[in-house]
Amino acid sequence: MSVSDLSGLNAERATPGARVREVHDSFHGDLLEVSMGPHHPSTHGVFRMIVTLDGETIVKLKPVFGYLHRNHEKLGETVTYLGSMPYTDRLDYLSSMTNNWAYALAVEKLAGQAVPERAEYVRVILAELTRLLNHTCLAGFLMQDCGCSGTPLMYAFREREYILDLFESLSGSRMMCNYQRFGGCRVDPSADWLAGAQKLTDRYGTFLDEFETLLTGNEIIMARTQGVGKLSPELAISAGVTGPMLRATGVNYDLRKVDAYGVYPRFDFRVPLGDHGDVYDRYMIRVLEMRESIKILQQALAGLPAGPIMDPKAKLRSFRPKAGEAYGRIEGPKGEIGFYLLSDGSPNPYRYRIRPPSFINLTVLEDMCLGHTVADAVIILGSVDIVLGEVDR
Amino acid sequence: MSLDPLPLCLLFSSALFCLGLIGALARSNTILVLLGIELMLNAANLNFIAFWRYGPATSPATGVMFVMFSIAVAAAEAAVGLALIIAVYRHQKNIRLQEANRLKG
Amino acid sequence: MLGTGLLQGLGVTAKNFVGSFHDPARLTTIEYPEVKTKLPEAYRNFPFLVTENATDPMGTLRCVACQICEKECPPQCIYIEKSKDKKPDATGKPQLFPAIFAIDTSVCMSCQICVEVCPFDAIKMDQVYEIATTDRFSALLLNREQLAKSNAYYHEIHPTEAAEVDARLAAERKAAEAKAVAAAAAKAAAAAAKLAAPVAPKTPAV
Amino acid sequence: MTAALVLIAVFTLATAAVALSLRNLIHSALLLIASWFGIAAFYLWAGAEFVAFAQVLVYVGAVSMVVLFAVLLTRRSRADTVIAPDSVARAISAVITGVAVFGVLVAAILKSSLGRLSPAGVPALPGGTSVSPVIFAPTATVREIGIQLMSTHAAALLIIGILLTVALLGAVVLAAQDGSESKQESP
Amino acid sequence: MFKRDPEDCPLSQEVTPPPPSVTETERDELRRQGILLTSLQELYTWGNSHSVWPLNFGLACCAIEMIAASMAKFDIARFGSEVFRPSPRQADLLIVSGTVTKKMAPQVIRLWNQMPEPKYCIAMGACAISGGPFKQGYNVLKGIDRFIPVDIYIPGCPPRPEALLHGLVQLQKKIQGFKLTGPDAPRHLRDDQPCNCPVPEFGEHDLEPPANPAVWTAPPAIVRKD
Amino acid sequence: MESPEQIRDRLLARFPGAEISVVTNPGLAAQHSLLLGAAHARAIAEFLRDDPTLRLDQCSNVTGIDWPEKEIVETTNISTPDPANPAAPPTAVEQKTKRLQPGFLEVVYHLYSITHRHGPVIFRLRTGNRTDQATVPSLTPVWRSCEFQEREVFDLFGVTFVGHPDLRRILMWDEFKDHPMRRDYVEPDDYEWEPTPHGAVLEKTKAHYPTPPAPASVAPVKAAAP
Amino acid sequence: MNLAVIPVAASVSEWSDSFLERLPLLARDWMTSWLPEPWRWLVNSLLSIAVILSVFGLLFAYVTLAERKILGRIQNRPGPNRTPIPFTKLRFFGLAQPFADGVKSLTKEDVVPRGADHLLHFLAPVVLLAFSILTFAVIPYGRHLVPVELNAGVLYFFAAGAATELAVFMAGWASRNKYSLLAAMRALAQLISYELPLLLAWVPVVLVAGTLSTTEIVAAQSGWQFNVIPHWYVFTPWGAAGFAIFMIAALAESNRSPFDLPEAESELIAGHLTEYSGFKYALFFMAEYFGMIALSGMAITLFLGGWHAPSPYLEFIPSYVWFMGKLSALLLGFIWIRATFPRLRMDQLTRFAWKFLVPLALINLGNAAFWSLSLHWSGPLQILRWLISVLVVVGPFVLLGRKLSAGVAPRVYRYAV
Repeated sequence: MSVSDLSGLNAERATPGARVREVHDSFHGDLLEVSMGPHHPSTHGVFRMIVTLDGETIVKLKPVFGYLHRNHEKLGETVTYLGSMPYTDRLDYLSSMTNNWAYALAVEKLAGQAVPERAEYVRVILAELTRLLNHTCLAGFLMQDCGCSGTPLMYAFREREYILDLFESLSGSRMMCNYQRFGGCRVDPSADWLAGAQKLTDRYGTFLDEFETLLTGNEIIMARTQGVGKLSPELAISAGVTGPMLRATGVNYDLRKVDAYGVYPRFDFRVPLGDHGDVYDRYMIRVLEMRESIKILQQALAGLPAGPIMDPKAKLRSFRPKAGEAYGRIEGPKGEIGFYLLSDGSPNPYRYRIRPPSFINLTVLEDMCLGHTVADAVIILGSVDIVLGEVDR
Repeated sequence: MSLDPLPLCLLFSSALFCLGLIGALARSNTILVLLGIELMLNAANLNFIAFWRYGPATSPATGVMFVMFSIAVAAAEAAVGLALIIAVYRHQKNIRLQEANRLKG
Repeated sequence: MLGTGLLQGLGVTAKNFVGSFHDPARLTTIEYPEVKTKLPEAYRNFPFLVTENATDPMGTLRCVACQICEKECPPQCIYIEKSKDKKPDATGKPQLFPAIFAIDTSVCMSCQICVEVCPFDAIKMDQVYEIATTDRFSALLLNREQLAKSNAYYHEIHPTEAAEVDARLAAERKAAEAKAVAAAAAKAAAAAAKLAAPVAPKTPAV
Repeated sequence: MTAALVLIAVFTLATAAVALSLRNLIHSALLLIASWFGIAAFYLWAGAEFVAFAQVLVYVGAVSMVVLFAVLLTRRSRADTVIAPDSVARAISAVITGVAVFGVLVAAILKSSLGRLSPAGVPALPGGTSVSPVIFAPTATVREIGIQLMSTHAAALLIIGILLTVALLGAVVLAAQDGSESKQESP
Repeated sequence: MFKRDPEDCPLSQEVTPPPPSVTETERDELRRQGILLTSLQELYTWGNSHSVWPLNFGLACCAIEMIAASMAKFDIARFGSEVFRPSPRQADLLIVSGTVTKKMAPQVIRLWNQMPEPKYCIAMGACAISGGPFKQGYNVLKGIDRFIPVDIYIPGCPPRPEALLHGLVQLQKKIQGFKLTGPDAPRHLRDDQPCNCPVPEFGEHDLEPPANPAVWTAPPAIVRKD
Repeated sequence: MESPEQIRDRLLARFPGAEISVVTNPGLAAQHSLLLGAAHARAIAEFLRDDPTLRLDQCSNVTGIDWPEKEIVETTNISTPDPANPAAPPTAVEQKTKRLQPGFLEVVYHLYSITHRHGPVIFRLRTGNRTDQATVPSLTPVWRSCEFQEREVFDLFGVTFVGHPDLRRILMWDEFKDHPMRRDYVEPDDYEWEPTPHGAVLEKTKAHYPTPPAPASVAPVKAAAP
Repeated sequence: MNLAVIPVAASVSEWSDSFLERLPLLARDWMTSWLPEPWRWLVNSLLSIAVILSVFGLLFAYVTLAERKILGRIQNRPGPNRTPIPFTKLRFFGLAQPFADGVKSLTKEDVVPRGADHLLHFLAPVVLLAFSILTFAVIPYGRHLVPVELNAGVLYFFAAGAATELAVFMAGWASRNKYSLLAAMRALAQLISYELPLLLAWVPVVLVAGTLSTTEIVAAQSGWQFNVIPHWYVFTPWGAAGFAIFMIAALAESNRSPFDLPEAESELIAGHLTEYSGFKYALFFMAEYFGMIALSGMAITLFLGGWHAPSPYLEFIPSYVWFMGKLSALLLGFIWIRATFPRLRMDQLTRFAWKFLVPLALINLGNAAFWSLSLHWSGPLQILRWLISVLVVVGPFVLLGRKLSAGVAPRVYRYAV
C-alpha cells in the first residue's frame, strides 16, 4: 500500500500553488513549516493554517480558506427569496435562528415588511437561546482545544440538547430551523413550549455556575489563556472585528444597543467589556454575555404579548420586492451578521451577499498568533469562534 | 591466551578506548567527537570496575566510588560540551570541528 | 489559586460521576436502538404524499400535480410529470394527478417549503429517520408509490396539524358541495327559467 | 562467566564501532545508547549493581537525551542529520593511530603480571600487599557505598557537587547566550 | 491504474443489502467450511464490528451532529466507537460528514488512502451523498462516492444523531456479514482490488478526473421516460 | 448623521475635481450611496475614516456586483411633419434604437462608525469594463477588514484591487481559471444522470447525456465528460 | 539477584501469613513440584513472568475499559456497554470491549510511511514495551511476591523507566512527520524536565528508609501508630509532599493529561503516534498503560506502604489484594485527572518543573532529613516536629505557587450600560 504523508500534515499538493515551495523548503533553515489542516482536530472544520515555526514559536501564519466554499451567494441568486431562508440555516450551523433573523431583517428592509410585536419577541427569545447555545458550545470547543478530554464539551452539548429540543419542538428541526419568515415567524409557540423555555431559562444559570466552577477558576486554563492572543482595540476596529471578540478588547459596540433592532430597547441588559483582549477575556465575555442573555430571556418570556405571529399581508409565494438594495445586520453570537440584497424586481435577488462575522474576524488571526506557540495558535483560533460554513460560505 | 577475567576486561576496555579514540580523531562532527570522548571515559571506568572486582583489595568500594564520580564528571562534561556545541552552532550555523577555529564570534 | 481551582474542577467531575448513578439529569443518555427519543409533533425529515384512502393510494393522492412545490423547492429535489387524464381530488373536483412524482432524498434538505407552499395539503413531512442504506440510488430515490402514505399515518405523526387540515378540507368539500348543489340548483332554475323565458341571461359556468 | 563477558564485550564494541562509523547522527546516538547499555551490563556482570543502574540512569536517561537534543537543535534541514562523509585520509590516519595505541595497550596488558593477579592466581604485587588466596568477590551494597561516600569520600562528594552545579550553570549560560531572540525558556 | 475490470460493476456488489446477521443457513454453510474457519471468521467480524474507531474528521453541518452523536445524550461510546482518532492511521471509519467541496475532495480521498485496511466509509448527510442542497454549486462535489467506495449512506440534512447510530448499526451488520474467503470476501481481503483510490487533481474548472471509474458508474434512469 | 448629499458636497469641497455622485436607492430601504471615481477613492476613504464628524472607522462589508453588458432598447417617437401637408398632424414614427450599455464590475463598501455609532455610509467603485480594465484601488491600507473581502471579490468577480498587499485567490484553488460569481460563468458540466432532473439541472444533464441510459439496466456509463 | 520467595524477617502474625497469603506461591510450587531441581528455578521464573504479563495484560485491558467507562460516567453517559461476548449475544456490561479492540488491532493493516526510518519505526514500540515490562520486576506485589529482589531496586526501576521516553523520541523521529518530530522534541524536553523531580521525590524515602531495596522500603512502612494510623510515609508531611510531587512527575513521565504534550491530540494530531497503525499502535498504547501501572505501583511501594493493610484488623485480606486495591485507586486518580484538566503548554510545563517542583523537592529532601534526625523527639517536641515539618512543606508551596502564578488571576469585568 503506498501511502504518502498525511494530508495537511505534510501538505504536498494541498494547495497546488504552494507545492513546489513546500516540498523543497519544508525544513528551510531553522524554521519548520507545518500545514495545520484542512484535516486537523482543532481547526473546527476544514480550515487550514500554514504555520512557520521557529522551534515551537510561530513566526508566520497564513490562513487558507475555501475548503467549505459551498457557493451560498451564487445559489442565493438562483433561488427565490424564500428559498434562501433554509440556506441561511446552513451558514453558521450552530446559530441558525440568528442567521434566519438577519436574513429576514434584510428582506424586510428591502420590501418594507412590518413584523408583528409577538413575532419580534419570539425572535428575541430564539436569538438569545441561540446565543446561549453558541457560546456554550464555543466554551466547550475552546476547552477541547486546550486539551480537556471532552468533559466541558460534553456538559456544553448536554445543555445544547435541551435548547435543541426546544428548537425542534417549535420548528421541526434540531439545527436547521428555517423558522423565520419575512413579516414574522412560521409557527406560533405554544404555551407548553413557552413553559419549557421558561424552565430552561431558570435553570441555565445553575448550569453556568457549575460550568464556571469547572473552568473559570482553573489555574491551568488561566495560565493557558491569559495574555495569549492579545488584540488591541485599534486593530480590532480597523479589521472589522465584531461581536464578543471586539468587546473583549474593551470597545463598547453591541448592535443590540447600537442599532436597537427588533424590540431590544425594551429590555434591560448590560454589555460586558474586557480589558486585555486575550483569549481568557474572549471566553469570559461570552460567559458573561450568557448571563445577560438569561436576563433578556426572562424579560422577553414575561412580556411576550398576544397577537398574530405573522403579518397577514406577508406573501409566501410570488414574493417580488421592488427594485433596490438593502443591507440589514444583527448582532449574531459570533458578531455582526449582515445580508446585502440587491433586487431587480424579479423573484430572485440580483445580488445576495452575506457579511460573515467569523470570516472577517479571522483577518487578525496572524496578528494574534505571532510570537506564540502552536498550542496557543490552536486556542486562539478556538477563541475566534469560527464556523466554516460561514467563513467559506 | 589465558582466559582470566581481568586481562579480558582490560582488553575490552582498551579496545573500547581505542574505538573512542579513532572516533574522536576520524570524525569531523563535533557531536560525534564528543561521543568518542565519552566512550573513552567509559573505557576508563571499565578499568576501575575490573580492578575493583579482580584486583587486590584495598578499600572495599574504592573502584565503585571512582566510577561514580567519573560518571558524574562525564555527565557534567557532556552537558557543557553540548551547550558549547549549541553556542558554536548559533554563531556559525555549523558544527564541523574544522570550522570552529575562530576564537571570535 | 494555588490549585484550589483545580480541586474545585475535580469536585465538579466527581459530582457528575456520582450523580450518574442516581440522578437522571446526570446520565442523559437515551440508549438508542432499544429506547427512542419521543419525537416532537413538529419534527420533520422527508416529505411524503398524503392519500385519502390507504387501500387505493394512487387513486386518492391529494396531489394534483400543480408543480408549485417543484418550482419552490430550493435544492430542486422534486420531479413531477402531470398525468394526461383527470381524477376527482379530495374535494371531488376532477383534477390532474402526478404520473411521476419523485423525490431524491439524497438531495432534500428537509426545509418544509414544499409543505408550506402546497395549496392542496397534499405533501407533508414524514418523521422516519432510520433510512441508512447501503445503496444510494434504489433506496434513496423515492417514487410516487414509495412516497404515498395514508392520511391515518399523517394523523399519527402530526395529530394536531392533521386534524386542522382535515377540518379545513371538510369545510372546503362542504363548500364545494354546497356550491355544486347551488350551481345545480341554479342550473335547474335557469333551465326552468329558460323554459319559461328563452331570453334569460345565461348563468356562468361553474 | 567469561562467555558472558565476551558476549557483552563484543556487543558493546560492535555497537560502538558501528555508531562511530555511521553517517546518520540520530542512528549514531541511538546505537551509542545501546553501547552504554552494554557497559552497564558489564558492571552488572562484575557485581557493581549500583553503578550499573547509575550508568543507565545517567547515560541513557540524561546524557543521551542531551545528545539527541543537541543533534536536533544543530541541524538546518532534515538531511543535516546525515552528515557528509569525512575525508578518507583523516580516517585512515585515525585508524592507524588507534590501532597503534591499541597494540601498545595490548602488549602492556599481556606483558604485565596482571594475568596472574586474578583472584584465582597468586597475589604478587610489587607493593607487597597480600591478598588472601580465597576467591575474593568484593561487595558494594548501597549501604556501604553510602557510608563510604559520607566518610572517606565526603570531600570528593562535595567537590563533585560543586562541579556539577557549576557545569550545569555554565551549560545554561552557554546555551542561552543568544536566548534573547527566542522567547522559549531554556531550562 | 485500476486493477479492476470496469465491467465488474462495484455498484451491483454494493446494491445487495448485507445479511442482517449470520443466518442459520449461512452458519450451516460455514460449518461445512470447517469449524476453525467459522470461529475465526466470527471472531474477526466480531472484533472488527465492535471496535469501529471513526476518524476525527468533520466537514460541515453534519459534523456537529456527528459530535452530538458522541456526546452524552446519544453516546456512540456504547457501540465502542467513541475513540475518535485524529490520525487516519488509527481510524477504521471515515464519516464523510458534510459537504465535500471540490477544493476539499482530494484531501478527503488522501485521508481515505491513508487509512489502513480494513476501512469503511459512511456518507453522512445529503451533501456527502450527492451534494445535497448545494448540488448546484460550482465548487461542490456531487457525491463522495464518485471517488471512494461508500459503505453506508445516511440521508438527512443533517441526519439526526440517532440516524448516524442507525447507520453505524447497519455498518456493524454489514461487517458481521463479511466472509473471510471466497468470492464474497470484502474488498480489503481480496488481492485483486486496490485499497487506494486515485487522488484527483485541481483543474482549470473542475477536478481531474471528475470520477473514479473503479468505484463509480452513473445510475440507471429510473424515472425519465422520454 | 449627514445625508449622502451633504457628504458629497463636503467631499467635493475638500477634493475639487473628484468624481463623486449620489446613487439613489429606489427601494424602500432608501440606503443611498456615493459613487466614487477611482482616482480619488483612496484619499476620500482616508478622509471618511479620519474626518471627526464622520469617523467611519469600520468598513463592515465589501460586496462585488457584476453588471454584464446589456442591450437596451430605447423607443423614441419621432414626429416628422408631413412636408406635403404641413397642416396635417405630424406622422409619428416609432423608432427603436438599440444601445449596448457597457458592462462593468462594481464594488460596494458599507461603512459604519464605532466611535459615533452611526452608519451606514455606502459608497461604490466601478471598473472600466469587465475584461481589461477590471481594476479599482484597494482600500485595505485604509481598513484592514477589506483584506480578505477584497481578495474574495477578486477571486469570485475578477476585480483587481490595485495596492492590495496580498491579492491571491482565497476561496477557489490557485489553478482555477474563471471568476464564478460573474453572471456569465459557465459551471463545469459534471452532473451525473439525474433521476429527478429539474430545470437548469435538467438542461445540463441533457447536454451531458443526450441519450439517457436505458431504465433498469445497470450499464456502466462513463461519468466523465470526454 | 535471586528470583524467589524472600523470607520476611518481620514477625509474622498468624493472620498475616495465612493460606491465602501464600496461595500464589503454593500454587506455583504445586505446579512445578514434579520438575527436577535444576529446571524448577527456570520454570518458576518463567511462570512468574507469565503470571505478571497476563495479570498486567488483563489489567491493561480493563484499565482501558474502566477509563472509557469512568470518563463516560463523568461525562453523563454510560460508556461502552454493548459489545457482546464472542459467539454469544451476552453483553455483560461490555466487558468484551477491550478484546474486540485487540482483535481489531491485530487484524489491522500495518502502514509504514514511505520515507520513514523503517527500523526505528519498528523498534520504538518494542523498546517502549520492553522497558515498561522490565520495570515490573522490582515491585513487591504482596508479602511474598516480588519477582526480583534487588539491592538497588528503586534505582533499577527508574533506570529502566528512563529509557521509555527514548522510545517516544524514536517513534517521533522515525515517522518522518512534522507533527511527530515536534512531539519527539517535546518528549525529550519533558523527560529532561521531569526526571529530576521524579528522582528527587523518592530520594527522601530512601533517606529515611535507609535502603534502595523495594522490599525493605515496604518493610520499613509496616506497623501502625496506636493501631490506627499506618506507618506509611504518605502520612508524614514530607511524605505527603513527596507523594504529590511524585505523582505529578509520574503523570508527566507517563504522558498523561495534563502533561500529554507529546501526544497532544488537539495540537499535534497524535504526536509521535501519528504514523502508527494497527498492532504497533496497540503496543504503544499498552506500553503507556504499563508505564502508568508501574509508576503507580512504585508510588504505592514508596509512599503508600506497599502491600500493607491500612489497619491491623484488615490484615486477613491478602496483601496482594491490598496492593491491587491501592493500584486501582491510583489509576482511578489518573483517570479522574484526565477527565478534568486541560493540557499545559510546553514552556509552562518546563517552568512548572524547574521553578516549582524541583525547588519543592529539594526542600522536601531537607525536610525528610530533619524528620529522620528528629526521630527521637517526643512529647511536646513531637508536636513541634510536626509543626516545623508541615511549615516547611506549606510555606515554600505557597511562596513558590504565588510566584509561579504571578500575573495569572481571575479577573473582574466591567459593563457598559
